[in-house]
Amino acid sequence: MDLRSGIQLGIIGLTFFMLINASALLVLAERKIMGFMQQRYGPYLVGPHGLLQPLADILKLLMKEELRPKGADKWLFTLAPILSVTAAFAAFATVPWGGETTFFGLLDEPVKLGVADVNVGVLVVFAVTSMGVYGIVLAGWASNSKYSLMGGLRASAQMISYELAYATSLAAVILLAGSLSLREMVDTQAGTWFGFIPRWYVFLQPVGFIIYVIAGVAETNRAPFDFPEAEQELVAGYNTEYSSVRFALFPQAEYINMATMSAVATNLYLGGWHGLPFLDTLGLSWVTFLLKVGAILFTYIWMRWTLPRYRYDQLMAFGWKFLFPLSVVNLIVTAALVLYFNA
Amino acid sequence: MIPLHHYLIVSAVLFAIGTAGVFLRRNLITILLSVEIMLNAVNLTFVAFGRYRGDVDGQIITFFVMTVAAAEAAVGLALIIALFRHRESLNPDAFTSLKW
Amino acid sequence: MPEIVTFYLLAGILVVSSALVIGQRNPMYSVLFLIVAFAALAGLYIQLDAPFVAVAQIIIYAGAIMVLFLFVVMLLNAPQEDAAEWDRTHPLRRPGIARVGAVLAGVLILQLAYALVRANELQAPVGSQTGPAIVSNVRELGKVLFDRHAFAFEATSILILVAMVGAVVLARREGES
Amino acid sequence: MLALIPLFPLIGFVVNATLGRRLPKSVSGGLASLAMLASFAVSVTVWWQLVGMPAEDRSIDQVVYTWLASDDLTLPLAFRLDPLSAVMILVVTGIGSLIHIYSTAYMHDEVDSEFARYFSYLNLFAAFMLVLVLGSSFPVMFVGWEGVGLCSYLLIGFWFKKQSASDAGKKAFVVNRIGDYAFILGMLALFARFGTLDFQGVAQAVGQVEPETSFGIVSIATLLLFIGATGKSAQIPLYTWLPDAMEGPTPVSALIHAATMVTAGVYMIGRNAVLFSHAPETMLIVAVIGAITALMAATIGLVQNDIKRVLAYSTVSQLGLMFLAMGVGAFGAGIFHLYTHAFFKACLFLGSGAVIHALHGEQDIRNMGGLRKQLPITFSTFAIATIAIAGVPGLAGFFSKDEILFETFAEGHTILWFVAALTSLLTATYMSRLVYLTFFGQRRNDAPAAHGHDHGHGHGAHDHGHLHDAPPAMALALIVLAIGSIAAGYIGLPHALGGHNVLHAWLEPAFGLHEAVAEGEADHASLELSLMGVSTLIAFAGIAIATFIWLWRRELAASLAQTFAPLYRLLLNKYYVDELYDATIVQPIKVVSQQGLWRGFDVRIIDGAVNGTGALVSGGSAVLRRLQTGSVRTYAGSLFMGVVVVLGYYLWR
Repeated sequence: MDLRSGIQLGIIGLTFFMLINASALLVLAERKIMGFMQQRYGPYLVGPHGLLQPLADILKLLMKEELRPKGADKWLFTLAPILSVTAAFAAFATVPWGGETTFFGLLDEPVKLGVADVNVGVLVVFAVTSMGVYGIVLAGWASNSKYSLMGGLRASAQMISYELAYATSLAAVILLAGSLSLREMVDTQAGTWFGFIPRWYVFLQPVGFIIYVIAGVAETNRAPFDFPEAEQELVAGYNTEYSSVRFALFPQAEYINMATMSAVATNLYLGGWHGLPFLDTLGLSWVTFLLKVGAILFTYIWMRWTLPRYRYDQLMAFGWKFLFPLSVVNLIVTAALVLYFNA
Repeated sequence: MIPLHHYLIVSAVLFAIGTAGVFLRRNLITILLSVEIMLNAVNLTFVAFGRYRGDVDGQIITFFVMTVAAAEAAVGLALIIALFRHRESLNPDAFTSLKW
Repeated sequence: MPEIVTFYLLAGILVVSSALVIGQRNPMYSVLFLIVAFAALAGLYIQLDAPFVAVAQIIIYAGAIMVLFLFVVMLLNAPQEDAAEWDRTHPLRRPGIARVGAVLAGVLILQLAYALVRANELQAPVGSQTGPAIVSNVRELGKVLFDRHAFAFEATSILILVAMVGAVVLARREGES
Repeated sequence: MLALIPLFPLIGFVVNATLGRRLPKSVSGGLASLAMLASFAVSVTVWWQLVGMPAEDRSIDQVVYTWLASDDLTLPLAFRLDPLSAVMILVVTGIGSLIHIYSTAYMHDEVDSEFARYFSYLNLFAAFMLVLVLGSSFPVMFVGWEGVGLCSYLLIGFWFKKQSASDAGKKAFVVNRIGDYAFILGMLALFARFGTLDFQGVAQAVGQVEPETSFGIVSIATLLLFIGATGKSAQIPLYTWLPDAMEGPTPVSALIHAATMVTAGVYMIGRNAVLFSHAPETMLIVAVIGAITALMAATIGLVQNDIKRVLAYSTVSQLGLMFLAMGVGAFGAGIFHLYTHAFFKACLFLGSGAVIHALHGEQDIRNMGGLRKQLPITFSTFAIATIAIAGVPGLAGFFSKDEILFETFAEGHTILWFVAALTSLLTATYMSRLVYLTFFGQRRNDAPAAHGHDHGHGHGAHDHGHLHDAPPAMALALIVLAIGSIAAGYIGLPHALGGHNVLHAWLEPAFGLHEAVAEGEADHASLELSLMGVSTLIAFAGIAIATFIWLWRRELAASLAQTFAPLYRLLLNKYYVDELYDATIVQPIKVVSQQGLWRGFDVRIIDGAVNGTGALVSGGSAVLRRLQTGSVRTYAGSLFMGVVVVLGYYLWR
């Protein structure tokens, strides 16, 4: 195994490690921010300022007894959380998270930060994300519980519906970039207009960006679209019957999905790792990237603790009757403008 | 490189599995799934031939087949729902009133 | 050599999971095995230098159509295949006759295999005539799709629209507004 | 302009047929009469136009539109006015107008809707008759020919609730069909021979060839046409429908079954004078048939007791004379007689109608008598018309009938002349008998049964001692026609009497050939004068016989009937012709139809084939439908089986 392959493997491991930690960090961030918004402290006891709380949570969950309802489908009940988290990890595979770097001169040749770079990267992310629904749906079905089933049903309907708006808003950006490779798309956003406006697609696609964020919330089943696990109605939705590690995997998948969503949003709309030139020169473009992702993630959490949950029929009506048509209009206008300016 | 007829044999086997499923299964949903298998078997043939001949037409017809499959699935499943509401059954043998 | 191994692996998964789709009574498992089969098929597409088709296969089939199937299976909540006795009121409706179809499927495999054996030129490797550049180029694909096949594309879009309306009408409960 | 002539009555028909049931009688009747009068006015105008033209090309053509256009047959719907058709349209519209006016009074007892129906039929008849007369080709004429047949059927069966009326209508229609069929065949033969159906075209084409000496295609065609004419004009063998047609309202009998429609056959022969004169064989047949019909009908008329039947047989007889004239080549004479006959026969029918009207439906002359005083106008006009038809010199009938007799004799048909003369004698006799029995003597039945023979709802039995004479509308028609009966003949005043025979000169170009008789030749003049004397003698003799038997020695009639009882019965039963037809034609057809065609062919073979096919299909289906299991799987299986088999075939090949 040559050095390059080794470095590539290292990057893969790093990405994996970051994602695992991201979920832990996000749990903590969520509780801290929630506490801040509700004018309380949040977790405070474990570690300094409660920083070790996620570790405690994980330990607690690992200690718990694994329960499986009697009528549950043995195989699928086990498979569902695994599927869920696998899809979440896999989705990140083609998402680059930084420009080229030599790790401060450590390497002769610069390497690209990211697991893999395929020429249909955006679509791969999209495809793998859409696989995530199976985890939830199967969990709902396999539990042999009416609450779970309802949660699963809702998840499937919701995710199919919002995938349309999601994909259509993606398509508009793809039209602008003229490529399906995420790295190429990010690189088209380098530089500025008129010397001070970054060439980010968010300025060309404000509507698309908003649609993307909203659809992303729905895809990740976050509040205000957290119907699959709506506590007030369905106890805990699809994961009602889960406990211990199996249960832990669902939030894990959810947070990783959030991270993926944010990373893709950053790459597509916010110029990826471009924008802070002095960091680029230091070879720390990935810091830029992480800052942007963090900002979006904060927005996610912010939304969760700010907005009340919709009604289910409102969700579907919003998705089909407003968001999807809007995204189609956005796509058509974008296509027309692209055609006009290219011609 | 893989010889073309490898793909073709896989495709043929897949198609035969799909047909057999249509005949053997007594559940409308599974029958519909079997039809999907048959469609995908054909898709594989198209893509393999396309690669073999070096043009993209094979892939394009695959897209069309996929679209048709999506339409077929949507309508087929809607029909199944409507039928199920009438008979509380998914057995195709329960829907044999259209005879004689 | 790793290529052929990958191929046999994917083809094996594909055939076995397809066989499992039709090999049991629980439609839930059938759907899941079909998803697995489609994933393997997507792998074969990648091997055939058709990454776009592979992704589309996952997005459309695995991500949309199969979710729809799953949704219906869950909605109807009647997953197990009827274990009811066969309706034997008619000679053509007995199980034996139904199995003739399966036998015919076997005959079909033999016929196709025979046809392949006769056609020698099909034994050539898929990449023997051209490199992967053309077929894996999504830009080229889009050009051909929207140029040469524009009419078919539009016709398909109308088909989708009709199917959508038809599905809504069919699945709607009578009396619903 | 020409198209207007049939158009006016057509408009009248449309209005009366659609709105008539809502219109009062005065409006619907007035409208119909007005339509005829307008048509008459137009006819006079175009006739005057025609008069202003040079004699050689007196012809007005109007093509309305192209009716049929095919490979070698282009058929315009065209009208042509020439001297012959001018005479005819004047007769049709003139007498037609009078009869319309007469009808407004005669039909007054009908309810509004029936009244309007009557007038719509009458107008439709007039329209078709005018199309028949004006048509410039056989097919156009045939449209009118069929149309008047239809109207005749409708009007004979006008009181269709009465079984005899509806039967008579059907009889007329069916008998006419036979003639019409022959007419169509004749047309086809002509088209096959000459490639055209235009009258002028046919005349020109036939003018190119020599007259047929043997029985060739022209003879066949003309004979077929003549058979058509016998149907329409009530000649042997197809005359039986006309006496029965008297079931219709009397004005209808006057217009259709005396003055106009029944003369269509005569007109048709006149129209194709050139054609017919190229077929001497046919001409002879026409003459013989005409003569026999004339004599036969006259003998029957001698003993009939129904006032309208006597007139009907008289009509048949007179039509026979016309055909005789046509047959001997005296086309002008035939048309002349047609023209004068229209006046006096219409007058006679309308007079009889007035009598029937006055007697509330009584038609049997044995129940009449002495009406002379009570119905003076009717009597006087009826008497004038009778004298005219009897051939008393100075009146219309004398000139025309005498011309026929003379021409027949001059052509050398002595036997035919003798038959015609005998017919004249009989005519004078039975017409006088009719007058004596109806108007003279004493009323033989004071309480005539108002059996509603002609009037569905008579006034019942009120005071019969005081009968109403014809009301003004009827009287007007009667008087005008009586005047016509006197004066009409003077346009054909023969040269022998110092006249110029205006009508002959007028008609001559229409026939397209010079009449065989060279008028005005000295040697013929003396012959004509002597024959005239004979005619006059015959007329007076006939009247004298009638006077002797039916006025002076009434009982003689009964004893004569006793003496010649078989003959009397034979005549009374009209030579048993109806019975003969019934036995030889109607019954065999019925038997063949019922037993052979219906029970045998239709039920067994046709129905058998149809039902057999059905049974075969349903039987086969009963077996095959077992394949239709309703199971999708089975269907898919058969489909897939097909795939495997076809694929196997191609692989194995």
